Amino acid sequence: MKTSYRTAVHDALRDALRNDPRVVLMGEDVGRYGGTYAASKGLLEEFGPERVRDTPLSELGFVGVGIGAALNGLRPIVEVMTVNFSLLALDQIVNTAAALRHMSGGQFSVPLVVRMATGAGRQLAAQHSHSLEPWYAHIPGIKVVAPATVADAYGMLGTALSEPDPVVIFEHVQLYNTSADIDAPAPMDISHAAIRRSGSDVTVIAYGGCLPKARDAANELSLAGIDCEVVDLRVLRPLDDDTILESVRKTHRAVIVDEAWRSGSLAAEVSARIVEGAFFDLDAPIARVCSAEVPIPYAKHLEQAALPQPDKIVAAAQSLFGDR
Amino acid sequence: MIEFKMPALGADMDAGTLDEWLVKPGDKVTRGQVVAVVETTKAAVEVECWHEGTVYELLVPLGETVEVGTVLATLLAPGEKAKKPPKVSVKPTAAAAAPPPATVPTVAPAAAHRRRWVSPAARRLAASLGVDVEAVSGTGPQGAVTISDVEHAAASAEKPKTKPTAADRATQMRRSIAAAMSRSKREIPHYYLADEVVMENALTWLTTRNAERSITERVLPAVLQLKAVALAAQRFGEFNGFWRGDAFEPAAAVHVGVAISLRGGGLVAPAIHDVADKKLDELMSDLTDLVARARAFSLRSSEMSDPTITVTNLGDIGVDTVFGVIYPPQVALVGFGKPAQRVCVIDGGIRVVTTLQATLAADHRASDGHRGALFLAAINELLQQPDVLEK
Amino acid sequence: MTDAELARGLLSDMVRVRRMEEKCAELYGEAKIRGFLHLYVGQEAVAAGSLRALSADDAVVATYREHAHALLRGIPMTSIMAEMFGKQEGCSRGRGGSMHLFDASTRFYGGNAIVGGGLPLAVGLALADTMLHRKRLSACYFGDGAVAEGVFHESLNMAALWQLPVLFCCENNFYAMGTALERAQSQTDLTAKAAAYRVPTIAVDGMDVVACRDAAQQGAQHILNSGGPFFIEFRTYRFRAHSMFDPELYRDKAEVEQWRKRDPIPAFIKQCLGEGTLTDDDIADIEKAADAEIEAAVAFAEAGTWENIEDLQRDVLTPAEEPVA
Amino acid sequence: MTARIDIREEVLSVLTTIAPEVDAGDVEDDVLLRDQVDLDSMDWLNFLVGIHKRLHVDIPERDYASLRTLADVVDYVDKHALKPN
Repeated sequence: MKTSYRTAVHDALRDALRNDPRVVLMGEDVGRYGGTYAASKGLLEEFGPERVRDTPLSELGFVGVGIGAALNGLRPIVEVMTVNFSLLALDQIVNTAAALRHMSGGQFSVPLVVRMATGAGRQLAAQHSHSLEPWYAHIPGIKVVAPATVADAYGMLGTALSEPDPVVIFEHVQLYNTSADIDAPAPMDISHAAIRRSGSDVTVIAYGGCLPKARDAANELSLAGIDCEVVDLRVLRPLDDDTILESVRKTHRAVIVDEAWRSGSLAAEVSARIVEGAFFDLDAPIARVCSAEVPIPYAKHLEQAALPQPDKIVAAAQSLFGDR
Repeated sequence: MIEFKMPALGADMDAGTLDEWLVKPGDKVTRGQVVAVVETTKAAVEVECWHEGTVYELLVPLGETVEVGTVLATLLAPGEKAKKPPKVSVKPTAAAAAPPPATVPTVAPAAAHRRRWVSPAARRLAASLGVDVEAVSGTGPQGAVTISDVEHAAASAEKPKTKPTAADRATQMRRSIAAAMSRSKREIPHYYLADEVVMENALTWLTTRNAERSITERVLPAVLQLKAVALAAQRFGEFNGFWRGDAFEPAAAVHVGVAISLRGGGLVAPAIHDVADKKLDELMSDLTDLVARARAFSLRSSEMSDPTITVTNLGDIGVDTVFGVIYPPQVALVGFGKPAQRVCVIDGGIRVVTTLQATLAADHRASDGHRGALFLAAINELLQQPDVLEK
Repeated sequence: MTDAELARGLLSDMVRVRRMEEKCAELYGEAKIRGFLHLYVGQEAVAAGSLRALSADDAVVATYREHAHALLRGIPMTSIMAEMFGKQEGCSRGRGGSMHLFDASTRFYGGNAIVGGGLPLAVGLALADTMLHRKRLSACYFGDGAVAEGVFHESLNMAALWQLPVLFCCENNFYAMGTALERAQSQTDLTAKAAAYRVPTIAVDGMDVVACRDAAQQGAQHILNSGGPFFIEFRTYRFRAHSMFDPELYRDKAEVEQWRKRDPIPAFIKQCLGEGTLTDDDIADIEKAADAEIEAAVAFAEAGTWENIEDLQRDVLTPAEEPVA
Repeated sequence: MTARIDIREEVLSVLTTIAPEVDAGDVEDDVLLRDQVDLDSMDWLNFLVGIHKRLHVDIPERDYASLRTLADVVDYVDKHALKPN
């Protein structure tokens, strides 16, 4: 049976709340409203307003509250609705959650999970469409994950909750309506990248909302005789260098797809690591497909033009083959 | 045993392809004899041998592209006896790895001093297969050599070679020029000087001289310029020679490279030898011959490899002043602009005379502006005395 | 201004907004308008009444529920509609959409889609006016949800501390998206929060357009006299969902029905007919004019053009040759 | 007239050996030749030497300056070559 990404997130939250009484879910409209993306529908009824807690629009405050609660025996899942609003809470995430263990000399770990939606594609314009997860991936002291599949949407949350340190989960808005057959939902690791498609000619590295686009591009490239290996980063911090480098050593070519802007992006980091770790295996320059360096515009055709698309990935991959 | 090696026919040449052997084992070779034709990015060049002897063994088969310095043939010095019978056809590269370095059909020789674009993985593979990447043509992004190019090269090592097409040559030449000029601008701290030269004396003298002659014996003003530069370069040795390693090596003779633009684009600057010692008529005939052969892509190795200083004359095209880019490893380039009537103050009076701008682009590592100014002044001075140039 | 003129103006403003918003809902269904669409239906009396108290060169900062404010400050409905269609004839060139209407010529500093984001902006506008000795005010519209943001408190504090001419217009529709006021606020009397920063306040029935006008006039007058800020809590209600994506699980239908009985437009019509300030013909004329305006606006938007994709990266930074205010 | 046409063809033939990229059909009679065709002083000299050899015309130094267009050269050849020596 098909399960949607949205349902997988929902079931993961429900099972987390069922399995561990210390788990609480808090955030804007997670309760009565059922979650902005309907991921927590029905949870208020099952677990009550103590454990499924609607917060005021006070992002800095309630993320900080989550940190305090995590320090003191709870296992909070804080939902910040979207990455754009998370900027209001950035101080608590960066200056407190990420730094606390280190600056306390290892005394205080923060077992906190922060979830948020990210990404563009729904014509929400320049204040609701950005992909700022590379900023989070810059910060030591947190783990950053980006489930791109239904199985990961379910399985990464539970694992994140079992971590002793803060984990930030990015769910791309365009993924909620995707669905897939999964057998029994199961915990998924949050330390490795995954090979989503095996191939020999070029490694296409993507994560989150770009993974389906990378897969589409790979299918199209296969018709042109280019056999793509698709790597899903899954974990944006710490990066799984081994999987990335092993794939590039095999294919000798890499295209990195990242919905964030190219300058200072995760794509830049991955690219640098490939050059550091597999330079002598490269048979072509590294190519990147990222968003145009512009705040995401409202008009649909402009928004689509600003974002990575399968045809751009195809073109980038083909450019690595010269005139063969 | 004398080793005859692939000569470096210019700063931008890394390798050459053997087009033709003009000798065979057992032939006697005299000093300066043309013994082979080598295809470079710029031209098919006749290569002279500067040793006297008897050809013992030809080591590089036709069509093979080899690096500069590779032994092409061995010669027995006069009186020398062979110690063992010659092998049939051995492959001689410096590295001499077990599998012979392969070459590829339709390969134009490697471009230039700009490092070729070879993917890191292709470079490593080539090393392990013993393939000379410099001889592999690239089909990857931006023409880079890729793994598959190296594999093809290794697989088709035995296939015969075909000559580069004109389009290949143009592309290769562009790359050569790009490489040499980039290297120049990257490495050479140029300084530039200019001086106005009154050409009245020289041109009047030349017109009179030409009036007495048939058109076939006529001499162009460019020849006076070449001679003046050569004579001045003899006196100012720091502009005549090469910067190699970290030091200037003065040249004994003055071989003036003449910048010759090719129809359809491209440029070569082959040398006229011993310019300072030649009379004007001889220089004129050398120049005519050189231009014709340059445009026919038929130059000799020594012409390509040993200019000690270069002269460029863009005055013909109508520009007033040319500031050149030095051709490494040379250290100076003299430019001449268009002769035109200009108002000058001469001996306290105002006169309309024909003048041109002479310029010097020089390597500041080898010389300084003060000496450069004196050098340029000497050229100017010589151009005022055409009869001195005649000698 | 006679009572009849004022009544006609207020009613016309509310009707224009109501009809435009209803048209937007329709167009959203046809996928002509996309993204988030937050409608103002039910709250018309607040914008219609309060904006009438402002002078032409006062500034307005609004939220993502700002179509009414944009229209009533004088942005033509044509360019608002074109913006929502994403056409380059739109007031933000199609770059902003429904949530980001901007217009420099009317000093409309836009729809801001980050809750509370407009508050400090308005304080800054007022700071500049004070320092540059201009006699004008900056009106800042925001919802009850914004009151929970830290920046609300920071902004009120600075406006009061530095005595800046800001008219804080809190449109309390009792829901921060889906969270009811009493579940988000320990103190539900929002004027008390402003009072804590020593900002003079008034609370007013946001369903009564005349009361809204009077309150805003009082606030504007206070600012003019004192130079310092003023805070108005408009108690109002939105009849439609928070946005087009909202299943409205958080409030009772009965509650919505109760408020609908207080719809500001029929209420004001009834009042005017009763007082004899307007006739049935006047009302019919107003509705007819609004319909014609909307028809023209939709036609304009339909006829608008899509910006060239080659221009995607324009307006990221200011070109060197462009003067900056 | 026939002679003139022949001369013109010969002159163009000399020109295209110097400048092979030139299409003889495109050369205009009354436009400065060195503006139409990329010829430096060496090319120009070779061109006139070619005329001299092919058409048996001597071109003394003093006449150099008067030869500027194709028509000039054709006229010059026409006048001087046909004269018995």
